[in-house]
Amino acid sequence: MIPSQEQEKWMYKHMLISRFFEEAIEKIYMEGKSPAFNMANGPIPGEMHLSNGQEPCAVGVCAHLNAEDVVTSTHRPHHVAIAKGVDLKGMAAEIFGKTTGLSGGRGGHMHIFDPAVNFSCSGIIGQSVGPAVGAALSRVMQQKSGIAVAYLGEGAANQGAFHEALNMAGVWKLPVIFIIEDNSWGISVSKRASTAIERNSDRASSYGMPGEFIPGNDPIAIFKTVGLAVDRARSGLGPTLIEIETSRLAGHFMGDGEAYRPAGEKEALMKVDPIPVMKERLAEVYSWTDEDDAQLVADAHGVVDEAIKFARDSEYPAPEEAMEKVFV
Amino acid sequence: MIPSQEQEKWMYKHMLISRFFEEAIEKIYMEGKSPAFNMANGPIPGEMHLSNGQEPCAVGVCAHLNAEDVVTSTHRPHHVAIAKGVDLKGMAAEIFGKTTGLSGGRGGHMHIFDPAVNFSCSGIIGQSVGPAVGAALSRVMQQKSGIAVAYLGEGAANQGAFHEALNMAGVWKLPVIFIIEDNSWGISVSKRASTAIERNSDRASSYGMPGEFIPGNDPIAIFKTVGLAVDRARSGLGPTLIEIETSRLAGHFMGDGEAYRPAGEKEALMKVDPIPVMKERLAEVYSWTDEDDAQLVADAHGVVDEAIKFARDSEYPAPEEAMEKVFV
Amino acid sequence: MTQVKEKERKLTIARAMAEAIAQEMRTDEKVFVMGEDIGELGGVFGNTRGLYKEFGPVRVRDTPISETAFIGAAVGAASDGMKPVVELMFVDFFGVCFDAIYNMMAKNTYFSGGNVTVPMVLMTSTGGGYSDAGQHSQCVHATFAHLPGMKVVAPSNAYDAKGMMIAAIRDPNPVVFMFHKALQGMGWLGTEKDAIVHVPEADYEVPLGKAVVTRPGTDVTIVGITSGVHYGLKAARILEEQGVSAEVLDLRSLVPLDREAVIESVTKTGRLIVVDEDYHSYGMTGEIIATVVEAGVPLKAPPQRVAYPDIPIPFTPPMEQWALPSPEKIIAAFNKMKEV
Amino acid sequence: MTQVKEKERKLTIARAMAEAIAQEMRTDEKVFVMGEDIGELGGVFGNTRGLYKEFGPVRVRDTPISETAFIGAAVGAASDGMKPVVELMFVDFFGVCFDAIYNMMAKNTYFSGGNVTVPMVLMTSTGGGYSDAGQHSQCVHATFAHLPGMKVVAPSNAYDAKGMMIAAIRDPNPVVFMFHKALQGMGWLGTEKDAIVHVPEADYEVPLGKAVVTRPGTDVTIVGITSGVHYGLKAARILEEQGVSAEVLDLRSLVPLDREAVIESVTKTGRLIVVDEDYHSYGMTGEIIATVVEAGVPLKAPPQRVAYPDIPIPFTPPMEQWALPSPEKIIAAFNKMKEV
Ligand SMILES: Cc1ncc(C[n+]2csc(CCOP(=O)(O)OP(=O)(O)O)c2C)c(N)n1
Ligand SMILES: Cc1ncc(C[n+]2csc(CCOP(=O)(O)OP(=O)(O)O)c2C)c(N)n1
Ligand SMILES: [Mg+2]
Ligand SMILES: [Mg+2]
Repeated sequence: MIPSQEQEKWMYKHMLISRFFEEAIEKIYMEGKSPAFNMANGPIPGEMHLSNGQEPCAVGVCAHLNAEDVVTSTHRPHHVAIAKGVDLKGMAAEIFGKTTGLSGGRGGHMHIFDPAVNFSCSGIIGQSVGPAVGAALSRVMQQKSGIAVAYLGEGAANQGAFHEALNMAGVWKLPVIFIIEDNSWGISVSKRASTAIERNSDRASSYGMPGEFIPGNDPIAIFKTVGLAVDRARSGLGPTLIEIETSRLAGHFMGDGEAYRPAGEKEALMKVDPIPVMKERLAEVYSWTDEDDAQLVADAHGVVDEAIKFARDSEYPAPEEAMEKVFV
Repeated sequence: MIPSQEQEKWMYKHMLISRFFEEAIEKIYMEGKSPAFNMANGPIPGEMHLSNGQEPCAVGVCAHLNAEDVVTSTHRPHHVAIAKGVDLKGMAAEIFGKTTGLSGGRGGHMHIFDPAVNFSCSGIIGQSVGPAVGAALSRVMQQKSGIAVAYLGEGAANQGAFHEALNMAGVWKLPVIFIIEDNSWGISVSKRASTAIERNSDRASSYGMPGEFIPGNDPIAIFKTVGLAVDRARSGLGPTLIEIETSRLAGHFMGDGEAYRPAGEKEALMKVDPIPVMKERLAEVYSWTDEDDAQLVADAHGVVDEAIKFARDSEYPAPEEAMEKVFV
Repeated sequence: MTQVKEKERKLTIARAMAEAIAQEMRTDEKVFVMGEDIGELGGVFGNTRGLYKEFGPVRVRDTPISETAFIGAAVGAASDGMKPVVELMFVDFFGVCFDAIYNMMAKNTYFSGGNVTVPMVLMTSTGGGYSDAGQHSQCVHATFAHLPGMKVVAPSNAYDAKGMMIAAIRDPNPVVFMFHKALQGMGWLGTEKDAIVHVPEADYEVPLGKAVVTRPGTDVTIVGITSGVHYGLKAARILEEQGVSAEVLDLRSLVPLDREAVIESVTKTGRLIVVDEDYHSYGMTGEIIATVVEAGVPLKAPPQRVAYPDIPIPFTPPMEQWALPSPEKIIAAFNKMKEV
Repeated sequence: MTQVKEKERKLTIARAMAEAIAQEMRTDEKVFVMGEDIGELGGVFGNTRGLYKEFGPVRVRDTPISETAFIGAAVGAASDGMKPVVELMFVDFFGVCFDAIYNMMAKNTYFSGGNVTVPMVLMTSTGGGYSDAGQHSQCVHATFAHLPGMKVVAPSNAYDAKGMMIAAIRDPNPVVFMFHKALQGMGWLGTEKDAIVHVPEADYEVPLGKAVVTRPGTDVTIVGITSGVHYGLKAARILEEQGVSAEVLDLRSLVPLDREAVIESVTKTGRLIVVDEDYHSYGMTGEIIATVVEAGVPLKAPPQRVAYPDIPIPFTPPMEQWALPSPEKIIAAFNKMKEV
């Protein structure tokens, strides 16, 4: 399955939006946090997990999905949310804790829910998988179209939930795809130190489903392999497990000193930042010009700026609204 | 690794003790439970999970173990406890809820703890594995001899704990062996309906350890394969996962109507009851005579009768002792 | 009289639950059942009996022994338009899957600002008294009730069981429905006869969050839930012989908690005994007592509690029976209040 | 004076914990540490800083993200003669591994009739206030305290943290050691200054299960644990300006619970306010109030509680700050009592 030019541009554009969004968040996050860094302060308080570097995993998968398809994500959800079409204004406002946020400020960055595009996430490692299996089951039972895709980190693949959900998906042959973003770190612990085998995709054989490993953090390769899995799922042929080699260009969360990273690792990763790589590819394959690029970059910035402005301009909710929406 | 004649006899004898013990329990369990069957009544109240048919899994493994080795077991622990050398009187008295029981009656049949031979179990599916991994770690850290063996059912292999513990054992290359007793049923749900692949031993590849499947419920085959795994563990070469095909000759627990069993299944299993099979083998290979057998049978009955008598004759604990041993 | 008798249909809680689920499944195809041994076997505690036969394996799904997966899946299915009724066989097993329950099922509605709902029922068995030891005999209803976002209800009789199950299935919020094994009506478990009552054939709802005065009285209020109600009723009958009029209040629901009903009753009687088979400390009994005293209800004597001691549940009958609440302990608690 | 000042060594709770663990590791080779990011990183909350460097990767073990496995393993290692100190990074994650905690760690001693001990410490971070939302800001200490078989302790300052950690490691029973993030002293989290106090270099034990009067008073007793103590102290200072003498009692331990200390204090003051960052219902506040009233302590006014409302913890600062306990809420509670 080969992406069309349109699809490649779509992927590149959403990688840009995601990157610019994260860069904006990164900057604003530091507002109000100096001289003494205190996570609680500033317009964006709380933990912040950036996804810089992992954009290929988002776009290469979501290029195959429609709004009706279900995606569940993790504590590091922005890039996937953006590729899935989550309302960026609403997401930004949620991260700012504003009343116009997707959840009116109750959820924040680790709890992005946008039912319009069937996106959700959880801050608990491994808990993206069960709900995706259930959504896939729901589609089969309702005889409704749409598949489910669960994202998780390579660290999460050592959580019991992973095993249970993949087995159940395998037994019931559900239309669900499991995407492992292997950035090789779970906070400060390396994959090698925490995972008994090299590739989680090999674990697919425990669940009677195909497993694919995609090296190179390459959106095109991801697009191709995932396309087959999506076809399988849509055709009722069951689940697939895919591990994607990717890179975490930032710290685990903002404030992470990253002393545990081997010297030179980050610099090496920066050299293969997927965004310039993708730009080059477009230039080579589709004679993408600097002007084309500048236009897209400007568009992407526009989208992000608008969302950030919306978030900034929005009001905070009334404190006592905290008591609402526990039950409906 | 081939069992000696002594070892074969040891295995057979402990299969007999286990079977006779279960038969005695089965009979006594029904005392006081008629005309209306109520689990709470009689000298042995509560749930009762018999292990008839699964004796080969116990003896074929434990023939390789010493008292210092650690064994963790499940809700169906008697056969393994007997093969591991758990004090039979104390276990019987525990099952009767007597003050002379291993835990003074606090634990009962699903909570058999005998530190003298490093045996323990848990009634929660999948929770045998973590403690075994920890015991193995403890031996490595203390540079003390002894390995750990965790038993679990094939149904338990779909519990998250299984995945997590095997991965950790794999990463740390610990001296632990995981024994799956595949009796093909988890209460009323068949392995086929609950497990995405045919053999759990294939899941070993997810954890960087060897996996072995042993068909035929055959103590000799089990002895051979497990022997290698025990050697591996004792030599510091890491963990092994072994799935043993076995048969549950009774219901899941006493009182189980077993309507879910396919017609004829039980009769077919009864025909290959491992006890007469083992007796025949001894006759063939070692010219085991009916007199030899009668002697061993009598010995085994003697051991069981003594334990049961001990349990019956023992006193109940004082009720208010319930408040003791919460903390030490 | 004859006519009433003809119409009377005494059901066990198990049958009442199965009937409620069946009726909802007939009228709403979004409703389905998932759990261990709830299919052909009909549930270890009988509360899904007959469903597999009527609705088949697609809507009545036996699962692997993977509570985290199937409860997590129920959350995902519920948010996708289905109405799962899932069973956690024994509540004691909550420890292997509580994140899916308390951090997802219970909170996703809030996390989404109410834009995503999780209309599911988690049914689970509680209670001991039959020597199933410390991992199969607990109530732990306060553990669920302490954590926000889920309704926590528990019937004491078959009439309530049916009506509350129907209400739970129709509720747009996640509901934890706890049924006590000693009230359930399984052949292999002794059953409290007072739990087996007339159950109308038609569907009906018993509102979640409303306590009920099971037996009116004037001298003391005995508050309980599930088994606690029956201990209370037995004590009340004995107290009556002694000329004491005890009111028994069945909470039926811990979340929402009908604090008004508790306060109203104790305001009338001036005395409070709280009975609970769940553990003593940091549980239901403390909450009820605090509710009454912080409301400033005048009391004739310090309130009393008869709860399970803070010990793992012992296996052996002498210890377990001694540790359980009992009518005798309730009467002793009342006598203590008389001394004041 | 000068001499005292020279000796003063103000430490954060994080440092006090790390020092306690290090000292015990030096004297007892059975002690080891296990958890996520507790190695080279030194713990997300700094409480294992320096240990990896001093003791190396065998005794200070980073684990996979597999809480059920490593806590289960700690149970197995503890029963085999080791003394594991394991970390559950945020207490909120207990749902993925609670069976290993409450059904094994807490109960195996009892199940074995005391023949097997489980001498381990489970340390875990609690609390919010810094916008980490509903899965990373909870206290849920009452959830642990409700279930039998584990000690549950939580220091409010560095002196107690060190002494209680040493006592916990030496205790033959499983101890859950909860440290509140807002008191911890991490650079990236705001820290309550009153939690940073002088800590002696030598090893010492603070007994588990003993409450302490942090500030004596005569007009009202304010009972709290961890953050609740500091809200109480701040309120007491303001009340003092208003001529009210408030006694602040730091429980320090929920299990065992020092009921005598609570009763003694309220007997003296006649008024009780319980402050808790854990959820309101079925929690610590109800238990403390019940403890006092069932003991028949004469009260000048109905007791009050200032607890976290029964809602998932909201992310946005206006909502979260509004929902937290505060000195103002405590003073309002006191004023309500004055009206009586
Ligand atoms: C059950 C659970 N354990 C631990 C954590 C703390 N935690 C948050 S992110 C993280 C690392 C996750 O690693 P990975 O799955 O590889 O995802 P990544 O952060 O690399 O995207 C950990 C341990 C958690 N949120 N949930
Ligand atoms: C976590 C958990 N879930 C469910 C149960 C109820 N249960 C007890 S035994 C059993 C079946 C176990 O099957 P398997 O592991 O194959 O062991 P077997 O009974 O066949 O020996 C189940 C589901 C339990 N004890 N613990
Ligand atoms: Mg990672
Ligand atoms: Mg089985």
